Amino acid sequence: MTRYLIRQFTISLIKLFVFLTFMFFFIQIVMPGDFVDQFAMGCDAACREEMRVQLGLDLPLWNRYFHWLGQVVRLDFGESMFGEPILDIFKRVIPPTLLVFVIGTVLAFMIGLWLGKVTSWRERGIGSRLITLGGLVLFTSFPPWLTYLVTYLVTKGGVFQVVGGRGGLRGPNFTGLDRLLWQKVELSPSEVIITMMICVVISALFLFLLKFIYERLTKSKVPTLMFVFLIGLWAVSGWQMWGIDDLAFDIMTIAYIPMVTYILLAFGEFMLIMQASMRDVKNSEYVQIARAKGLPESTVRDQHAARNALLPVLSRLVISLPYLITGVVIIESSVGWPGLGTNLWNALYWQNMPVVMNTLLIVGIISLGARLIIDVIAAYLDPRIRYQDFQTNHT
Amino acid sequence: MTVSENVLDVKNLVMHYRTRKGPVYAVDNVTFHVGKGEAIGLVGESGCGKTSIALSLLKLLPTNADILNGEIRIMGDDIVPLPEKKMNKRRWRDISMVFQSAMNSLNPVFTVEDQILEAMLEHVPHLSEEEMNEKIDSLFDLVGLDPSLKTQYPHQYSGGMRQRAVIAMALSCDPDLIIADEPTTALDVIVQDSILKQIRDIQKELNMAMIYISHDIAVIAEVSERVGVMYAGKLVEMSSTENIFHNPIHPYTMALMSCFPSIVGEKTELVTLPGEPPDLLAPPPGCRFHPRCPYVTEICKEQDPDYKEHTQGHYAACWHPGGEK
Amino acid sequence: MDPIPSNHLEKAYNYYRNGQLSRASQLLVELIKHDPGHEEAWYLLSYVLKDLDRQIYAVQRVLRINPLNQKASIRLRKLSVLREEEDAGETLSSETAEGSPPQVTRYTEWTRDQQITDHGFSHTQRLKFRAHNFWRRFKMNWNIFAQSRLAILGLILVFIFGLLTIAYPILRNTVWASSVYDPITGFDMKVFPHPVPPGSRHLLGTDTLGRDVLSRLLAATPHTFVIGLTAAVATAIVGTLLSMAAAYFQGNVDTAITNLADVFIMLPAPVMMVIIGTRFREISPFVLGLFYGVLTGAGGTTLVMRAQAIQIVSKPFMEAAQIAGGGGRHIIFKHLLPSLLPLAALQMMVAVTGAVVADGFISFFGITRTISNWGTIIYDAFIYAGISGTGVPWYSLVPAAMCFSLFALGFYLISRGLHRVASPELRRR
Amino acid sequence: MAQKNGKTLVNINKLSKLFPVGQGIFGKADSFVHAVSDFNLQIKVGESVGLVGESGCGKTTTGKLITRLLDPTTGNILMDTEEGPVDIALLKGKEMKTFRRRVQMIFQDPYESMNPRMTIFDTVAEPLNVQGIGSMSDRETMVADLLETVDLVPASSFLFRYPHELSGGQRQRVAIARALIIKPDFVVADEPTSMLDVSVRTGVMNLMQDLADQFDVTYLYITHDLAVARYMCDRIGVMYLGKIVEIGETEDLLHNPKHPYTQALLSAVPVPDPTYTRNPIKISGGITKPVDPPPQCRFYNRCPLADEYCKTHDHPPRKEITPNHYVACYHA
Repeated sequence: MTRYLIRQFTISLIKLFVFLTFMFFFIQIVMPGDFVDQFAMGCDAACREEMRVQLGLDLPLWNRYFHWLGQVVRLDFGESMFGEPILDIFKRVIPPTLLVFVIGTVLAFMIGLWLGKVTSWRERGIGSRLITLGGLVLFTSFPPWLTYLVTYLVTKGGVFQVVGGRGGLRGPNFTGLDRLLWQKVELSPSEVIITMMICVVISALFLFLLKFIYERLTKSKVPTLMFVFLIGLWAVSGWQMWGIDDLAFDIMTIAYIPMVTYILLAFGEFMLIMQASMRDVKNSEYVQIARAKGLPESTVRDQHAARNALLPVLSRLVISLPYLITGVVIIESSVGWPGLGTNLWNALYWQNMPVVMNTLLIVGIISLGARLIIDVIAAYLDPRIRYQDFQTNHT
Repeated sequence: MTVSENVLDVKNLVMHYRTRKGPVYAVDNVTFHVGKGEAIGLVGESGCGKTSIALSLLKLLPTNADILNGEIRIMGDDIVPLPEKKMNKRRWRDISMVFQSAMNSLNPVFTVEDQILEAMLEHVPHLSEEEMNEKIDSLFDLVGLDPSLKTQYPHQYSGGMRQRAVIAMALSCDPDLIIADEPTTALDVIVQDSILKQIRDIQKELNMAMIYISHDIAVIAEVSERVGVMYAGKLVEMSSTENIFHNPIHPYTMALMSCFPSIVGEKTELVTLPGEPPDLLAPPPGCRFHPRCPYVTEICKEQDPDYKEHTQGHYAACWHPGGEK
Repeated sequence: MDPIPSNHLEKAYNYYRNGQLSRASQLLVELIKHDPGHEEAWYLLSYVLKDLDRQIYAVQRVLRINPLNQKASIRLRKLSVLREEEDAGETLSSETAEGSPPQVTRYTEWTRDQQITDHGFSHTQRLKFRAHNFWRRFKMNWNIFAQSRLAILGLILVFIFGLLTIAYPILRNTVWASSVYDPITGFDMKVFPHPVPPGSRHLLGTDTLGRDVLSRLLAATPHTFVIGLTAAVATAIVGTLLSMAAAYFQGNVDTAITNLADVFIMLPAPVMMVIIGTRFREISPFVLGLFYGVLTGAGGTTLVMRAQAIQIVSKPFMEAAQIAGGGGRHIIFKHLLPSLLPLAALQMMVAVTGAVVADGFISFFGITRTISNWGTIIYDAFIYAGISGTGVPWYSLVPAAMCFSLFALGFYLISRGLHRVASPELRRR
Repeated sequence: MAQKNGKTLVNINKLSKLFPVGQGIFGKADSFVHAVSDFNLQIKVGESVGLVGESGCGKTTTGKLITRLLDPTTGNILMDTEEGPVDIALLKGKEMKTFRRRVQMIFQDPYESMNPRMTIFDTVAEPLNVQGIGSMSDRETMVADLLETVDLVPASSFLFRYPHELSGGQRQRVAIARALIIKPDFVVADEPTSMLDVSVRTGVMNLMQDLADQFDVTYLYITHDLAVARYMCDRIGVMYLGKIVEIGETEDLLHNPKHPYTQALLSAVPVPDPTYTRNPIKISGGITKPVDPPPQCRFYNRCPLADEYCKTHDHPPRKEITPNHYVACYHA
């Protein structure tokens, strides 16, 4: 198992490298002009030349590539073309994105799987058909439009300044935040978000442990819904303890819009994959045996069918992951959420290459990292992977 | 209804599948019974409805299948009208099943022990944890598996071991009747042989009723006391194993007996049965075997023969039993 | 010589009854070779043989062995009558069919009991069979497809959009004056102030610049079709070629292609579209679709199709083709490609969805200024709302956004139907 | 089915096939499954030889090696031609294509061995097509004739159907027709009847025998069912883990099995007669994949006769006990 993970990790690094190299040359070659053209509109030729030398843009492409490569290897993010350290930018923009992406993905995944499971079990019911159609419509809907709709509905048509042309070119900010509240504290929204996330992660881990012990002792199952609810409750009380509850709630009042949009957009895909997978598993012999054993229908569905159906869903997830990240990027820029995606827009617009490349690096790492996590989860769920040490033979 | 001597009484069972092209009567008017401690065999070709009978007995039919008519009495109680909740109580307690494919009948993500325990927790929850563990150990011994293997996952077992585990699972709640649906078909001869022996011994030892379903008449000959022969959804002949093999009266049974190769005895010419089994979507009128039957007469083409007792305990559905005119 | 088993005649009779004439005749000939005086064999042979003359000969032989055979003499009489009729018929047909080769029409509609003596077909007949078979295949696949009502809904949606594409030029040239209904420069002087809500004159109202929303929507439909379909075709071609190469060569080629597809899958579609959009401000939808298809669609498609291609290659019928002597070209084009096509079609439909959304996204942000596009309509709605301060007109926003969603939905639903056609498990039932 | 002239058609010498298993971080195989190892077999013109054994014993791999679907690791397969024996493992390009005319195969699964998108005519005519034999109408005539020969009557009602419209027995007949259409000398039949129903199976078996005489075909039958092999074959070879442990004339082998494995195998076959009682010989364990097997006798760890001598010596050589009956066992 570890051998497999190490192997996957090495291959991932190589893929990341190929991906970044491709993007580096693709952007530089395809996009006309450079940062100086975008930024120094009013300057004359000499002034521009001087700026180019200063920023190292006069060097040939290969030189710049190796320079950047050297920086990546040293894990030195460098500075943006505006002179701001990129690490600072990332500290500002990554937490908001993670908040939406991680919590959104987890919730969308759970909702999607649950709906997929339920609808495929009673395939012919009118409710199942409606849910399937709903999932399809949401999944194929135009993301900015969905954002607009969600915002419109939750704000009852009131506040609507978020969606707008050239939304991506606005500087990242939290426009909806309560100014007075934030003036009193020295924390930035991103720092608050980090604290919030830590709270959620710790409470989730702790509750998982409790759940495990409880289930071992009593040999019964904790309902998933209750478990999620408990995690939420625990996390919120955690915010209270840190004393950031006001700030956290303030952030949540605007964060739920991209989050809900993202969940609506993403759950359909999970649901559809789960349905297909359940359909395969439903007719398998072990499910039939489970029925023959006289187990209650819910046990057959949840313990026997769903758990096996989950495995192909996980491997399909690997293919869908980049689309999910894409979805986040689009939604962020639609609502002006100051995350990684919005930042990427701005950088692309200004042709701020160091920021673009490093953002892509982060996106690549997130997607490959998520992949490794999926591998680990799959191994946890499937003893065949766990005990096999991945000795695949190609006969 | 008086309490019957039989573990299972099936009367006039009719079951069909609804398909796009029309109904398929996979089980058509089948009547038979299984006495206490008796092992009967059901033999027939693929698609003749043997497995459909087995699934009907457990009421495990897919959503597009219905039992249209007939009674299935287990220990005297008719289970056909039973609601799902009550049926669930009877499954595995009264009647359990060993499925065809050893590879797929165990859930790959749970240990074998968990899968056996699950059924016991559902049906015999009054047992304590130690009692259950002891029971599982003794079951493993019974089917010839090392009890220390019980905490392993199915993929760590070989094909033969898996089928043994499935048999142990089927025995876990001491059912009165066990249905074995081609349990050895996917296995190699040597493994098949030892599992057959095990099944036979267990059935005798626990004095349990068994329905053994197979397409292989050689296997059926070894395990069963009475044999039913199925053709195109109908039970065409049923009698003691001796009678079926040495004095068959239905032409299909006769043909089946003489087209089966054997490695012992003289090498005899194998008889070829002309044609193919009928398409159940549009079965031939009259006796379903008539297009392939050498003794066919006009009446065979028009009327379905009754399934009736010809000699003591020897039932058959044929207008010309034994080829007589 | 081995003694002929006594049941030969019986067997031959059984064969004859089952219609296996050639086997019956084989047995009988053997029997007669062994014992030329076998009366019953000759008699049965007269039924088994196909040629009338030979049938007559066989009966004559029976009568030579046993002149008292009643059945045989009756049969001989019958056969002679047949013989005469046939002779008369032959002269007739040879007279009428002078000049043209005698065309055999018996294959056009066959029934089970027709006997064959000559198996050659004419070219047109062969074509007819192929067409007939194609039609049967199509009907079969259509039945599978049509089982999913959602897929039919998708087909209807796409059909409606197709109608809209045709509707625009017709309307422009008949009832819509170009000064009012031009998608870019049109302005309606008779109504004021713009934008106006939907009414009889402007079915979907006008936008802030006074342009008719419906005409703009209609004018943009072909654009979306071109982008979607170009992307789809490009994706399908790249995916099919790569997956076939991976499945056929396996080993290192497979590893390389899989990993490359993995890398391509990481390319974020909107980012790529933005980069291309900024490069070509006035990009043609065709080029945009091509870029989308090759860069972002192909990764996932290749992975999905490769999995299926590998499965197909491991099927025994591939080995059978190899045993027949088929080389790489034969196997790829006769077996692998046809088996992959349904899946390629499915992936095409999915790619349409992706491409249309990505295109809408960049025009929505005003990055490309394609002449007219649903995304541009939304963009305009916002940007001019900001300029003129009238607020966002919902009637130009909602239809455009709905068009995007429904267009994508239509193709996606079709892909669901195709999924059933492409998956062999569903086919077998 | 008399022996035609005793000429050897196929001569297999020391044939081995290893499959790599397991891999390190960068995909280098570290051990091998010895699917077929040191395999010797002579097949004479006109005889049919059976290869029986449990699943995983390498019989299918052998079939694929002989039809050159797989390349052997070592050893050679000599095929008799007009210019004397030719090693088929060395054939390339044109020669390979001509070789394909002489050796054909019938597959186990009639459902999977035909392309579901091709009609029966296209399927059967595929070898003619690939080899470029005959004009289109010649091919039609040949296919239709052959379909009638394999009892698909009338051929016209089958020619343009698809495989899924046929029953299992009919499909296997089509598969037989495809194998015979280019009149091969040698046909490898890989469990051709194991997926068929009993009542249809005998028909296919008899048909194959009839066609063997009619077309002068030499068969290699691969099967796990000894009873079927008895009816189909002149000689039977028993395979265990990639090696033939015993080979002899059918009736001789069935009545006087000499190798302990053959004895166990024969005693385990159920008999369709309730009055017959077998006394099965118990052998321990099950068949395992031969991954880097030790050099001793392959049957060593399951053999009831195994002793110190077997442990310390190589796999026993094959010796002739009675005429035409060879056994590879130190104790036979």
